[in-house]
Amino acid sequence: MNTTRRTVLKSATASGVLAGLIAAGALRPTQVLAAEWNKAAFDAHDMPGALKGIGAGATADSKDLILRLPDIAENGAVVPVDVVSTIPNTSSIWILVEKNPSPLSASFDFANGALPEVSARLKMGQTSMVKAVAKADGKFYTAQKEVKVTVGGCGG
Amino acid sequence: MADPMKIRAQLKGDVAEVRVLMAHPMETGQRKDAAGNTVPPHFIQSMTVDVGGKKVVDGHVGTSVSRNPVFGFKVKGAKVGDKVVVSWVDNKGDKRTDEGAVA
Amino acid sequence: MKPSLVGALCAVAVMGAAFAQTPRKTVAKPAPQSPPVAEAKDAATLEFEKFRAEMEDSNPAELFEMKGAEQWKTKRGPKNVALAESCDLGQGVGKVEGAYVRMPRYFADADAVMDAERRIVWCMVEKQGFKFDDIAKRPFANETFTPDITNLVTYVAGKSRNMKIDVPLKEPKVREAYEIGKEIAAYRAGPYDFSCNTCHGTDGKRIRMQNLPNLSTAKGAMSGVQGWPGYRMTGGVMLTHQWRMGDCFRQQRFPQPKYASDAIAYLLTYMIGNANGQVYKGPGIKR
Amino acid sequence: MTKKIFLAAAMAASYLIALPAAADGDYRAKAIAVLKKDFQPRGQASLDRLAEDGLQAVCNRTGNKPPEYMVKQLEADQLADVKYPADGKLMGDWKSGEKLAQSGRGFTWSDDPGLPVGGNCYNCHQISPKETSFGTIGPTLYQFLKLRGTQPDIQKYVYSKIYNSKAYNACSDMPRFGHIGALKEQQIKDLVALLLDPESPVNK
Repeated sequence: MNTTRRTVLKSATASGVLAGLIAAGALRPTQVLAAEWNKAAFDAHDMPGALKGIGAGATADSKDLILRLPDIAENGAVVPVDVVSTIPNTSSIWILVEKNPSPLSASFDFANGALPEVSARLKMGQTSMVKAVAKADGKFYTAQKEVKVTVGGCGG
Repeated sequence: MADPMKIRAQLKGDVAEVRVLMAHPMETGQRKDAAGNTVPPHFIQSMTVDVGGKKVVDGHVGTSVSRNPVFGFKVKGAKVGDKVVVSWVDNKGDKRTDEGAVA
Repeated sequence: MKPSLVGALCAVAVMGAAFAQTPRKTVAKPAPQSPPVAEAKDAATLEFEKFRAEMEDSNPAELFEMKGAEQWKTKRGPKNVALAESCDLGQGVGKVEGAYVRMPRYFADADAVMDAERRIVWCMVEKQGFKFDDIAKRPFANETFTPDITNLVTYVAGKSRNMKIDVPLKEPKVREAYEIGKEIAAYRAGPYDFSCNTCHGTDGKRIRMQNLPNLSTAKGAMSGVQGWPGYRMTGGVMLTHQWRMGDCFRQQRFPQPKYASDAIAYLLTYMIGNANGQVYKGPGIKR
Repeated sequence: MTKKIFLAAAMAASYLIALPAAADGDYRAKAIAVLKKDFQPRGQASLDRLAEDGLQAVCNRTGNKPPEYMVKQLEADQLADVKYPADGKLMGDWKSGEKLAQSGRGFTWSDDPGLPVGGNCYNCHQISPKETSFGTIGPTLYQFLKLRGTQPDIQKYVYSKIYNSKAYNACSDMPRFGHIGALKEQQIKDLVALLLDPESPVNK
């Protein structure tokens, strides 16, 4: 565990030391936190590309992966989403919006007692399928639901 | 400097419901300002949640998470008084760490 | 359009002119139509409401509330004074609890009826030494900027969460503000002949899909109060009642009301006064 | 001017003089003074918009319910103001009408005064069944031809109603689109077609 890292981060935030390190290239921002930001997956412009980016080659739909979303979004700028996995040993969850310019919205790895579930708010530019992917024991499971968007959320 | 987060962690049974509000523009890089100029992307990329000194969530985020993001998590085995620490870093290297406690 | 702003005599002169035209053959007036169907809640509205509680429970408005709390306590402005040690919102200096639901009210020190935002601006000017014109230059939030006053109003509003609206309408000055506000709401003018009441004077109407509260009823007035100040999902900005009133006048095709003016304070006295006795749930979230 | 009209005007005058003191106290006058003091021009929205014209003045003073004898005269006066097309044709193209009906822009301080003004129709009316986002301040206009098409002079009525709604309902909520110059002759024709053309989705 990283109490030390956290202490460093906190004191650095106050003193600006860390910013100096980042500027000097000694410490890239993403390295402060654990895993790398998955550029290939987040930059992918379509669903297959994003799924490939996260390593989910073969997936299977699962009713044990619950995706709660409105049928119609009140406002595409803020679409509430809950994902809950009851698949044993779920270690990670991804949320993707098929028709967004970059479909991958977020990924979460769970450890140390965190239940494999998350709630978040998404931007949706248009009516689209929203997909949740869960990883358990090395296998990928999916659930999806269409959300109708009448007021788009990407144009500001 | 980034504005503080708001962290709430409520114990229900032995599960702590952690909710985090983050102040961040989450610019997609596609929006145009009033003058018609494209606003460059500016968004949180990574976040971690620690409860009781252990990292429980390691998250990564793209541009399609809403402005001023809201996240909710559940952590089993937490106790009242456990410290909750949330950190984020964005694509420009701006960052923020805030603390709360399980209530 | 002839300027006939004040008094009945002026209006009579205009009236005379209107009547001086030669009448023409009237075209047959078709029978009145059956009323529209759309009173019942549509599927979309029901779907939005399912997620309302969740949206309100985790509302980014809290971020602005938190910032406002900090600014309320901090010594600021040319006079380096904190609002917490100088500003009386009607409940005593520095006392914030319950202040929001008891405004607009009459403040003798300012000799004016003031809504919450106007009162805080007054304190910023009189106690902290800020210039009114500087605040009024950019009074509302946009996608890249949130004025301090918005944070402060949101904080003060949050301190009246779950309290009953209690505008002191028995005070004569407040009563007068209410009556004038009622007249402002009814006043039709401009290219489209609109008043506030054109849209907000009847139950069960909507513009496009947007429901329109009837501000003359207790229930309708409350829905004009509930959720303000509000975090607006479009653009992700925090906006106040002052902004809301101004934007209504924009859509009414009127000129712009001045920031923190009598006109807005009186209109708010009318609307919030009509909501008296109902429970305010704090800063909200808006489409 | 006939004697009858003169009489009506005189009666209206006395009515208006009597009314404010009786019903409004002086709050109305105070409200107008406050509006005058507390508004500023912005964009195309100049301060003269705060002034009432004759019709607005009557509606404002009577709670939008003028006495019957005044209503008749007001409506006749508003109808007299309608200018009909020189070619006598009142029907245009319903497709253009539909586009116009969709647009809600125009006349606000944030609208560019150089751009064309919309009809604002869907803000308040159900029209084509394809548009499900419609307002309910005004009556539904769906199936207009079927419901209203048998009325005599229906084209003329619709044209006049859009041109000046107050010709048929003195204190109608609806703007006077032709009277204020918001919609031009061809645009009003296109809206007439939207409601009355058998090919329009309104009548399908």
